[in-house]
Amino acid sequence: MGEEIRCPMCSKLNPPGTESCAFCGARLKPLLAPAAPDESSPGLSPSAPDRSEEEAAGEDWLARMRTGAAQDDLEEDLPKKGEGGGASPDWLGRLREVGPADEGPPAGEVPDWLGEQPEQAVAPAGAEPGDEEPGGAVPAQIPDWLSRVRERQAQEVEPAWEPEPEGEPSEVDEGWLARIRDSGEPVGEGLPSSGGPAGAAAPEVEGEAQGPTLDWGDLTPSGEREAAEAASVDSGLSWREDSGADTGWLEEVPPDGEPGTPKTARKQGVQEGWLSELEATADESEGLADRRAADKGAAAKWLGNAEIVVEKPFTANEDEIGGPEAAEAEWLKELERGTDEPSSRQDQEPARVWETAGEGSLDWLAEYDASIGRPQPEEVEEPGPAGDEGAPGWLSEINAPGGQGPSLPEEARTAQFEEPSEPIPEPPEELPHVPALVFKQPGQAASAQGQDFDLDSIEGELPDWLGEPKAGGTGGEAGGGQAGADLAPATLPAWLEAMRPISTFRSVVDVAEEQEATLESAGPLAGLRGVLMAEPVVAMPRAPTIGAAKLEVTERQYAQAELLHQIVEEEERELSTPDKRRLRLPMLRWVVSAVMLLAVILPITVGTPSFSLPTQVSRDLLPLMGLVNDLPVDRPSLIIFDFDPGYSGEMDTVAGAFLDQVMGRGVPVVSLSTRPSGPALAVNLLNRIAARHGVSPGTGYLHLGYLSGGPAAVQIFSASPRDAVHKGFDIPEAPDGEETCGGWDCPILSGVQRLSDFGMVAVISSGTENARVWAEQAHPFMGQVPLVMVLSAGAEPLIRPYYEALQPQVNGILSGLPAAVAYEQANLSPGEAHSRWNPFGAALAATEAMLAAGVIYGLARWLLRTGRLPRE
Amino acid sequence: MLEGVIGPILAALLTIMMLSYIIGDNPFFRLACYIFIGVASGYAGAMAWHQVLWPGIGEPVLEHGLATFTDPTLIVTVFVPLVLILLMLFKLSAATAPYGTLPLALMVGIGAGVLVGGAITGTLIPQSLAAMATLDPRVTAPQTGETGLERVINVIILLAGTLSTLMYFRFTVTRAASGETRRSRMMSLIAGGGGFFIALTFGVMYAGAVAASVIVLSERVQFLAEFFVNMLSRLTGAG
Amino acid sequence: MIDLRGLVILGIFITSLLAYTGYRRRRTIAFRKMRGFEELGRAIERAVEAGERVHLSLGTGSVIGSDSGPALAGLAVLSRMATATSMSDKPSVITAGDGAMMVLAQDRLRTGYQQVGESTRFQLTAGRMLGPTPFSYVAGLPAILGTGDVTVHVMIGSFGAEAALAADFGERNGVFVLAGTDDVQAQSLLYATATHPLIGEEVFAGGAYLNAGPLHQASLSTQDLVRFLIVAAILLGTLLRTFGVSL
Amino acid sequence: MKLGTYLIWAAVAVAAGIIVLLGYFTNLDVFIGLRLVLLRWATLLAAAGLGIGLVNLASVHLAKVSDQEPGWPYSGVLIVFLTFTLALGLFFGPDSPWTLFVFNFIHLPLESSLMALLAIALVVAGVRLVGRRRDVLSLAFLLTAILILLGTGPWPVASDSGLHTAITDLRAWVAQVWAAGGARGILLGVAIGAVVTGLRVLMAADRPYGS
Repeated sequence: MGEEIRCPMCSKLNPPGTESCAFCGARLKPLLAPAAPDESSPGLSPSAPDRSEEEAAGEDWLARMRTGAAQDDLEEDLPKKGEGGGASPDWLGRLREVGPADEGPPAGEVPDWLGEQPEQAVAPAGAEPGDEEPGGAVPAQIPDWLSRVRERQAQEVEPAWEPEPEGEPSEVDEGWLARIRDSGEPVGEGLPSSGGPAGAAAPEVEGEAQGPTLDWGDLTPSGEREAAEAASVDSGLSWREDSGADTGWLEEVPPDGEPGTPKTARKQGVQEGWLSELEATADESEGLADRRAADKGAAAKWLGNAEIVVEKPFTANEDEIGGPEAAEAEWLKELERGTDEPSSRQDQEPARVWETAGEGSLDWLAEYDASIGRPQPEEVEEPGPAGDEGAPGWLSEINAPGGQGPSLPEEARTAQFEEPSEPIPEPPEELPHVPALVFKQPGQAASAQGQDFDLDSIEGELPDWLGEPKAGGTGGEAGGGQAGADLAPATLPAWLEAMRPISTFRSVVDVAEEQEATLESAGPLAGLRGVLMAEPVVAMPRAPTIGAAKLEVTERQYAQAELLHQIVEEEERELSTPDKRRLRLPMLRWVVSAVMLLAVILPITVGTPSFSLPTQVSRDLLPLMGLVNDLPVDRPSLIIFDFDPGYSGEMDTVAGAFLDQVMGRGVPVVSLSTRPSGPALAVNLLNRIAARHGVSPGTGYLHLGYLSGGPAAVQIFSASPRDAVHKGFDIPEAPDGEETCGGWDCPILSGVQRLSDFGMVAVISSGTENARVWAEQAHPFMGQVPLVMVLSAGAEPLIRPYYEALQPQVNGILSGLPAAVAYEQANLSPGEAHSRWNPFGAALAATEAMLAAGVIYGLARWLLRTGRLPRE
Repeated sequence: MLEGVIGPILAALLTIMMLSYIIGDNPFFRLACYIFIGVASGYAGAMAWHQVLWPGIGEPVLEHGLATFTDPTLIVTVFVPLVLILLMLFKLSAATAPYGTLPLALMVGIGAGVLVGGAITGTLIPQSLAAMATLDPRVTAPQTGETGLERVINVIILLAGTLSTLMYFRFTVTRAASGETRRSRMMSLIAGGGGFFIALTFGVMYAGAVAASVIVLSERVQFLAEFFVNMLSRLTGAG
Repeated sequence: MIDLRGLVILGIFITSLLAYTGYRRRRTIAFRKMRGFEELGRAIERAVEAGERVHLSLGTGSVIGSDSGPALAGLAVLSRMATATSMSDKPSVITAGDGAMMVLAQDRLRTGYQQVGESTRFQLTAGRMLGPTPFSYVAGLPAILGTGDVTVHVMIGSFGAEAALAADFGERNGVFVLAGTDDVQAQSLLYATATHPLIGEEVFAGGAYLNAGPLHQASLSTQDLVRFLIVAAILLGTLLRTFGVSL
Repeated sequence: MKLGTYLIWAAVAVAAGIIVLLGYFTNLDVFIGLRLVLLRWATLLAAAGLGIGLVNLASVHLAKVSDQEPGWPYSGVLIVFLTFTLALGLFFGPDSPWTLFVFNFIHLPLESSLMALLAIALVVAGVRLVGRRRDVLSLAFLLTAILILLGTGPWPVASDSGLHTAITDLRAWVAQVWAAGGARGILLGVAIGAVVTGLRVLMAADRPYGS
């Protein structure tokens, strides 16, 4: 099985060494790491099995973790390794070269050191000097907090130490050396598996899937290994023993005949041991926190541009699956997936670059590629401006050990804060791209909530790269995402929890599918929505597992299936590019404009066409005129000017007819406006009508001015008019220029304290909203005072129900030019309405004709098209 | 002179510049728009100051002096709003914006209260009650005088229009086994009727708006015609 | 004296909102398709991809009035739009006709950018007041829509008849126009002028259809429940009144 | 820090909203008094908000001028007219002859002309509608509009005919019965939507004032 290569595309097995899949033609060869035999590598077996690759990856991870745990050793170790003869000069040279990516040197160091064990039965001499010297240097250089951690770890792990069969280390060595010696590409190939954050390698075969687990789990022992120099093998033994200790727990994992399974189990076990330590002491997770911070940093940075990508699937997952069971199921699938495809790691190498982009591993890859002078793929830089800061930041931390002392434990605690206390929910943190999703999603919740989480305060203290994950701050609970999901409903009432404006992209909301679809922000599909993420597809289990009974389709898988369906559908219908109407000449607009202008100009200039005045009198007219005739002349009528200057052409005409009768009867008029420009309009109209009837300002009419605040102010005014309007407008002046009176202290308003003290309230409104506000909000304060609405033609249908109700809230209504003309006729005082009648009639006739033509043209095209379709 | 000649010339010029949009977007139209925004903004600002802020805060502070900060009534009606306004000024800068959130939160809360209260007491209750018209043929409508079968038919149409329109907007749908979402046949029928009523209502209101805007168009054209006639008569008179 | 009728209606709203919010966490509810919002998603994608600008108009309503409703719904849409367009070369522009509303738009935009870690890209001038009166606001639109870099013109706010001009400016520039408001007359004009009009209460559904939060989707279910209750109440009231019972 | 402030903003908004809301449903003097005070504050704040909006407007256009962005001369003109009108209004008052002159001969004609453009925009949209959106509702929409227009305005010929009278009556019936029913349904729906939108704010689920 191990020799055969499983195709990443069709999953069929291909004979070893095949360059491309015999079934689907997918390329296999470049993905294989040629394990070139090299004499200079000690303990190298002639034929290095493929598995060594996986181990190498695992060990690379292990090495990388060591750099995380014992950052301060990094610089010293390399030369000393060189002296120890554990590595060739060119190897060292390349390591320095690759240094910034920080993967090379430790990766080289570890297998080298381990590789000599088989030859030197119990205590590898070659390894000792190599490890002792740095070990000796360590206490001088490592900060106290780190040494404390190591001491504690040493005490904790010691009892478990036992020797263990070796051989894998040598394989590891071979595999690793083979890649190192091989020119750039293999190194670059090996590195992604080692350099990517936990999530990056997770989707791979067991070796990969557990790679992160291994190095994370092995983190503390590796730190301790450098702390406890005397037993240099202890660390190695320790993690092996750890692993051995947890096989019982692994009985949950289905027995698998494949060679990788025991290793998988062991590595899981390692994780268990490590997890228990992690939970035991926060300090122990410093190195881990370092790693996590890097991962989070990258993830958060990358997500900074791609929140929507990760939002939907994960939130749906989190919301719908709701908790650890699902998390466990997911994780077990990952595990099984690994055991299913032992050799697919190599096959999926390149895919992994894309898959893991979301987890920020591309930052690291970018670093690496840059360091070996390979051009960086465009897509790799896509993830965004913050994208390239992650790795350097991470490295700068390594180079500044002291500085990180205080901040790291803090970060560790922050990370652990969300950590599930049970080991089992932990693995999801290693699931592909899940951490990235989690980091952002809950983070978003936090920010949407006001980002009032502690991380905000931490932000100030942490360096940038540590501050990055803060965006997902609360979401620092990567794996804890599930834990959070199952804790929240228990601690918060559902309704309260739901009030957190977290954007939940539920695929089950049919209408929201489009919006929910993930938005790719890297790769050639950058910017496209609904792109199927590579990882979940690759990670889709192919066979039911022990969880089969529980393996009903999760929300996440459902979402992915839906997504795939959508994508297939989308293929058929392409997004139409926005039509550039601006490029076309607006012929129709010109024709319509010309016809309407002509229709209006002719009656005004030539006098034709001429239209007969309306003979029918609206049934609303006589009651309104009767109401005005009954108005008391000793109480002012309040006229509300609720229209903008744009409507003055219509409203002056319609209201003019009404006000002409009111002021003609000598009823005092007080104007008020709910619009800033209303008072000026009131001045224009009332001055004109008052001049016609010889009414003087101050005694015959008055302007209260502007009532600011919209509907709210209408309420205030209705409740207590004098409190709402403080100052008059266009206050009348005596001949000597002195103001005769202010707003409320004018004689007209002397008797007015409440809205019901007016003789009538008339609202001249161009719209429906404010007219309704007066009918609804002010009417209750009006008592028996009649409310009249003078309306623009378009507002009538909405106000009329208030007028025609069995208990009317509106006592009179006047709307539109025809009614105004009829009013003027009935009032025997032809005014502006009459002068507008002919152009109005002509323009309406032209409009009717053009609309009819439009209907006929549209119908004709419609029928023609529908007639053509069947023929086609 | 100013109001008799310069004013009308200015008004006619600006009217033509604005109406030139009929031809298409052009610099004259743009210029007219910017002038309009400037003038409208300046005028609104002056109104807000003279009609609201000065009488509401400026005058009381001048009138009562230090008492504004000691008299409980003035503290509530003048001092607190003054402080809130000062806080609001923090929103002028991105750096200080967070410190000015209090007045905004207050306004949003008040607005939400007015929105909910106004919608329930102003529309939901009165409109629902108004829709509950009696189907008794003996009743006579006070304003229209309708009675008998005519009124009953009208009430039924009103009722059908109100209810079907209301149901037209229903958002939730049932999901078929195939995963497709659809409305039940009954709901589709009612919603279809609602759509028809909505189309009628919109058609009526559209026609009303056309009629209103046509009056304004004729008023503008009439103004221009009268302006040119006056100018010609002045010129000929002067000549 | 207490208006029990109003309080009961308020209680029904609150209770069903909370109940549906809890219910939605266990069961999912399907909503009818709304082409406008579906097309909006595509249009925004296209704009982001092409590095074009998205314009959201919050209308001319005030914050403190009953006309603030659609603008509040527009702000919910804005919070989603801000995250979606944060990676675009040209950030979204939000305009309002009220100063306080403009400030709210700026705050919402800032929050949206912070959510995606792009707070440095936020500019105070991304939220603008075009003009303090309805028509002066509309007069400011050609300056924004005519620049050529705006390809999505979303109007979710309170408008009067001037809404037709605002939509027409967009149509004339060949941009995607989605428009909705609370004023029925303005809705009728938008029905004729806008490519994607939102009619009736659809303007309040933007948050739910763009997934602004669980409570937004629960709101739609609540609206439907209250809708049924009102229909039942009207039918019952009509019967009672017909039989002479005064309400 | 943020936790505290965010809670304060939410609490202020919710408390103010509830007080105003209860003012609608109770006649208790406490609530009515508090509601009036809050509404007065809101009115003053709205006016101040207008000021902030004007500063924003000016700053946006000043930036255009200083950066010489495309169309910057227009922005310059806007700033000039804004400053000029504001100065006139502040010094002489909005009801002074000078300010009213600017209003009557600049503001009024410009806004009226914009409204006049609406007529053409509406007719163009109507003519295009059926061809652009081929559905029955659009057809019903336009046919209703034509019917209403026919019943609203005079006819060039036969204005006194029985047909015109019939169409006028039909127009009144459609507008006052059929359309009124639809309008009431829309109003109720909008009110329902407005209530839930407001309640989301009062429950602090929507916090447009930021966090």
